[in-house]
Amino acid sequence: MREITYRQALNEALAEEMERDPTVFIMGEDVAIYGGAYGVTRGLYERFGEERVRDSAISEVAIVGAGLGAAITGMRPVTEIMYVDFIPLCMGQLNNQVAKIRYMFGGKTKVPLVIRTEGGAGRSLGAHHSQSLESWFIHIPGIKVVMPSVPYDAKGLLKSSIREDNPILFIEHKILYNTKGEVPEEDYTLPIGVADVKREGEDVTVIAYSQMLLFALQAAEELGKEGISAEVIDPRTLLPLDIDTITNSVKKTNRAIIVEEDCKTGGTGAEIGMQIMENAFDYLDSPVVRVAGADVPMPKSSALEELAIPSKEGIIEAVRKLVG
Amino acid sequence: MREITYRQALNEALAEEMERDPTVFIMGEDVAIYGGAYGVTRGLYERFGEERVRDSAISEVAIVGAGLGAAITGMRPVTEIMYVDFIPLCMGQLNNQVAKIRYMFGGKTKVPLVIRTEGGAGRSLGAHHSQSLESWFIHIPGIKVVMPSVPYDAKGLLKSSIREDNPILFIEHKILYNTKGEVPEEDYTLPIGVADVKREGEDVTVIAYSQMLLFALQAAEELGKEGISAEVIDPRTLLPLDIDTITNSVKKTNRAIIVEEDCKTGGTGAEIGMQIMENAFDYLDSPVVRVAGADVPMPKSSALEELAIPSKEGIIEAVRKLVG
Amino acid sequence: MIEISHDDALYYLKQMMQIRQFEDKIMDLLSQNIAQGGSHLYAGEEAIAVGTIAAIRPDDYIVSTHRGHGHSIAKGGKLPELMAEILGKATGVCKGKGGSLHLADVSTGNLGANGIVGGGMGIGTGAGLSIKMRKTDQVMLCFFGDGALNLGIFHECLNMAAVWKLPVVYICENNLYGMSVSVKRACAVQDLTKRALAYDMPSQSVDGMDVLAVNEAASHWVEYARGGKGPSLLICNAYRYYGHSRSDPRNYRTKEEEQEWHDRDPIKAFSQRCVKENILSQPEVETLEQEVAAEIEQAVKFAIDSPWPQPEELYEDVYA
Amino acid sequence: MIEISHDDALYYLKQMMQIRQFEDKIMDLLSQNIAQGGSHLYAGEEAIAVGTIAAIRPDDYIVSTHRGHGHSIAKGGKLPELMAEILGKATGVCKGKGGSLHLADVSTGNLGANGIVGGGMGIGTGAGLSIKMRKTDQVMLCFFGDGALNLGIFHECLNMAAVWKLPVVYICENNLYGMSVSVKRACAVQDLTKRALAYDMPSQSVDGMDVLAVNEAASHWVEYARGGKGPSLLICNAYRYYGHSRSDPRNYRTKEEEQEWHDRDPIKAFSQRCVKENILSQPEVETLEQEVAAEIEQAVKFAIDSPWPQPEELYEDVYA
Ligand SMILES: Cc1ncc(C[n+]2csc(CCOP(=O)(O)OP(=O)(O)O)c2C)c(N)n1
Ligand SMILES: Cc1ncc(C[n+]2csc(CCOP(=O)(O)OP(=O)(O)O)c2C)c(N)n1
Ligand SMILES: [Mg+2]
Ligand SMILES: [Mg+2]
Repeated sequence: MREITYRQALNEALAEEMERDPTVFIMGEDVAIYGGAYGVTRGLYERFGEERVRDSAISEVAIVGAGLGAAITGMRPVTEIMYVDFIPLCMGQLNNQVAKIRYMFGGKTKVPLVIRTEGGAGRSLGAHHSQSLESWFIHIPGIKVVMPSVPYDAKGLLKSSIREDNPILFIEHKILYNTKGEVPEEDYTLPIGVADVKREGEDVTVIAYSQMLLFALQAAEELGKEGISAEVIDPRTLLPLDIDTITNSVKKTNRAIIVEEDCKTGGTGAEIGMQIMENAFDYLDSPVVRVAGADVPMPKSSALEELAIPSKEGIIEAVRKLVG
Repeated sequence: MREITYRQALNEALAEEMERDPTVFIMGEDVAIYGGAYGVTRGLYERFGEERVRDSAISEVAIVGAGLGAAITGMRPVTEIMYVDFIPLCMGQLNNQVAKIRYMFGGKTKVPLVIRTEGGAGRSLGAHHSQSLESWFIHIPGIKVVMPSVPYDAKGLLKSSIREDNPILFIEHKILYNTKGEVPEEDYTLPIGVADVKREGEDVTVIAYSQMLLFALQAAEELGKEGISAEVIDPRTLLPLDIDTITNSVKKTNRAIIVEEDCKTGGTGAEIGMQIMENAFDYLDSPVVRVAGADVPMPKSSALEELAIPSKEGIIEAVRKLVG
Repeated sequence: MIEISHDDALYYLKQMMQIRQFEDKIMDLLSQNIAQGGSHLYAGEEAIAVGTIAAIRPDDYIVSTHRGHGHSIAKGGKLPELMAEILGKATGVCKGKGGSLHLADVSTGNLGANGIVGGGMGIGTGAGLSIKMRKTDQVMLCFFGDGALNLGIFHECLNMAAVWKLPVVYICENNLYGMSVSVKRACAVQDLTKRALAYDMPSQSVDGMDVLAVNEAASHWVEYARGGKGPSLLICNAYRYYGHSRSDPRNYRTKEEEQEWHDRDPIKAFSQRCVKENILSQPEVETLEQEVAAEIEQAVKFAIDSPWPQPEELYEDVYA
Repeated sequence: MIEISHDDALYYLKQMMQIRQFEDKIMDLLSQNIAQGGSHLYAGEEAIAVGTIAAIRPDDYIVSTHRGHGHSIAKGGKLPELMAEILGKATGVCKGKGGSLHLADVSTGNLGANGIVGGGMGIGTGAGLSIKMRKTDQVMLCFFGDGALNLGIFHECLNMAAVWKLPVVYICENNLYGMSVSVKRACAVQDLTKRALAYDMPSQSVDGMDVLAVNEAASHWVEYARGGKGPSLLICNAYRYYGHSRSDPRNYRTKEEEQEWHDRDPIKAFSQRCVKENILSQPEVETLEQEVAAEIEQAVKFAIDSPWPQPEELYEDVYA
């Protein structure tokens, strides 16, 4: 199968859905002429015109708020917030309006709104351009949270997200944009809320998403050489979480490690770990382990940044300790 | 000892600290002439004047942002955000600026800023005035999160918070304002980051904070009559979390239940439960149990609201099931 | 001389009376603890909702505020369903999940009240964008209070609407206070139309106690929007009779000020004027008042007799 | 005829040269991968930082932007410490934790660059409040770009500062674009001073390529603030020479437009003028340029030779 980048996969998903459905449109900062800070919307402005690919002012609140208004009146907006670090600026709209409006209205409206954003560390950009805030978002009933790690998932899940009648927070990763993977030429979608076993194994279950999935797979590869067989699961969607796939694996391996890039305390790993305990306590040989980001704002210095998030080595070490 | 309300306790803390330190001042919506939506700042405007008790416009971003600017230039602002539901509007300032500025500046500034707010359900106010968002905040390194449940703690912790050189998010509860408890007349403070064993017991550790502590104590009382002895711990501060006190209790009781008013998924209970697993796995007879808020926006109808958050009965049932 | 037909006059008066009586009844129900939670009452400001919404079509949109009973009624909401919603009953327009602060009725084009000050301004702006992209000639009326004028969302939305020429009339209900803080102490300009200068947007200030003046101004800006000329900012000046909430001591304003505004009551003024100018007769007005009272009684009865939501409804409608 | 002393002229020119060369060097270091991460370069806008900050005292405050090298240097930051910070070294002014986007130096009254557009406006406003409450006669210069004009925080802060008459000069560095989006397409007014009308705040627009014009205007508003008259909005019009980031194709603007602005280069224009009017001599200018180059070389050497932060520093300075 042909290989394309994560960026291209996302770009194709957007183009195909815009082609398919005239109510789909894109709105955000620098999404049109510039093609997006990370180039995901490149070429769409030229192809679909300025009505459907809209450069907005730097107004995160209005972008999300207007996206919501458009979504409940017949359109399917795909909004872009350039960095997940800027989502805090529009948390009021996301949490209070976007997520709650359907419920508050007694179910009398649908909210087909996608908010695309990207997050994560790895480019030495410092505390305002490197965050991983997904654990906040899984605590917001009414939205779904999608975080693909490979091009195939990115495309299939973005297409599903655009077709969803619920608000989707779609979080990409800056380091993944240039990574490549197999993506079919034909139209396909992937179900939201279904995890994927990226590698099968027997000795330990490693749960990892977004950039961390790549690290986890590299770690599993090396561990395999030492005779430790790690099963690697990518939840792909954090809300809803496909806990069954995870639990089934843990029942087999009796050990679980969660690899998460976000700050450990109050992070996504806590929820996943807690759910594993609730669902598979009797199968656990030892406590679920979190390999997580440090509880600090992201330091600029690359010397510190690489220590602030999990590494392949850190994962290997944690697995060895758990299995050994 | 004299008994005063939680509201009065907070009011005294503010008055005493303003008396003690001329750099302490209050800023927020309706805090001056009105005395605060829940009456916590009543009388302070009359006593300290409009310079030090400042009514602001409805501008949550500016309130927190200006609080930060004042805090790093020689003042000790106590800002009020009327409901925790409005904190999402100023999450950008809280998360990106207030929490990170000291670290980003290489430690070259202190941030003596208190943000007082209140949260929680119980007054049939619907989805925009009933939230419990503390789990977001414990995921923000750089701030501390204080949530007192009784007047004594409220006063002692608010006074400590005002004397702290770190940003404090101080979350009160709308249902607690009229509750009474013993509070000494003399000046005292309580350490931030220290849990309190509110009731000793042998069979199960119940961890509960804010309004839920009251429910947990009521439940423990009834359970006592059935011969089930519950130890009830109030963390009081959620960040930093005094996990040692909790772990020590669990090592004794071998069972833990967390009672939390916030939505279960991604909630504070996940973090506490995970830390219990990490620190006392071998002592646990069964998985840590979460008695938590439903994963829904808060419905207005009182018929549904009371089902959406934990109740005394729910706690009793969970304990019985766990211990039995 | 006022220019209004008998039927229109009756219609305006009826709606204003409905709103007033609906709310007086809520006040009752709150004191009896039959209604729970807060409720921000619109009494004194009825001419704004009625005058502006009379200027639009049923297929046009509105988005409302925390003080939204008036807008919901004027936009054609059914009184029983609205009252049931306020009591949190299963028959409420939002199945009891929204309540007073979240009254919404998409079927009437009412995109909802909002518990967050300024919270609906994004929705209003986005509906404007949607209208423009769908190429209909609908219009959006976006309501908010004077207090919302100082929130970031106001600024971002008005700028966006102006740049993209969206068909939105932004309607500021200026009742002189945001809770206890006066416009004088909260807002850097006292002539609120000046806020529009920052967006090269046209603006007008109108007596919000005069339903005809409101309607005339609103009609102008609605046609302006419908004609593709873009957004506008309409400031309607009125007064909130009740305190912000029941516990409000109202010590931030004077009895004299309150009296002055009560003397200009929009319902009394309009009905007296209509009678004086022989558009309506006094008996007609009195009959109308009684008819409305009966309607409200029915709505209350419906609401009180309605069932509570079932426990399983707690988890319904979170997702589509 | 320009009125400026020899020493002042030398001082302005030196600072502008320092900024330009500092940044040219960063560009180098980025291409060599010695500097990592992004860096928003200030080249073309030097006259703004230098002209405005020359109007204040060392004990006054500034708060900067994501494009903050110029402000940091003009406010008296030490070049070696600044350069080390940009490389993420332990000797950096923020111990390597801030970097280009967060350059801050409280000891010089610089309350920090900011990775969030408009992110420092709250800090600036609050410092103004603090000055007022502490009853000093300090002043705050609050910098931001034209793009920040459309953010909610701008609105909330200017309103607050106007209501409370805070001693803040809000300085908008208008370089015609926020990343790729022109002021034309992002902002509902083209005369940016109109934004101040919404707060009854005085405002002025000035040629941001002319350090003396900038200084004159800034001095006026600084004295206005110091005298207790309140905030103002100063729009400084200039141009960003480089792309927004290194990968920026700059397809949103024309080569001709770029050339026009380059032709008005603030450093060249000012030095030529000074030479022409016999305030500085050509050799003086050339010597200065070389001196600055040597300083920058030293700063770079210091930065490159400096150690990386130690692993344990990761967890330091989160809390006091
Ligand atoms: C963002 C936000 N801040 C504060 C509040 C609390 N609050 C509710 S109504 C209100 C006053 C609003 O004033 P205004 O916009 O003038 O509307 P009015 O109540 O006068 O109709 C306040 C402060 C809120 N609901 N939302
Ligand atoms: C709140 C926020 N939104 C978006 C960005 C991404 N971003 C960084 S700089 C920039 C352009 C800012 O434009 P302007 O304020 O005019 O400053 P300039 O870069 O032109 O100096 C953008 C959109 C950001 N850092 N913060
Ligand atoms: Mg008002
Ligand atoms: Mg710019």
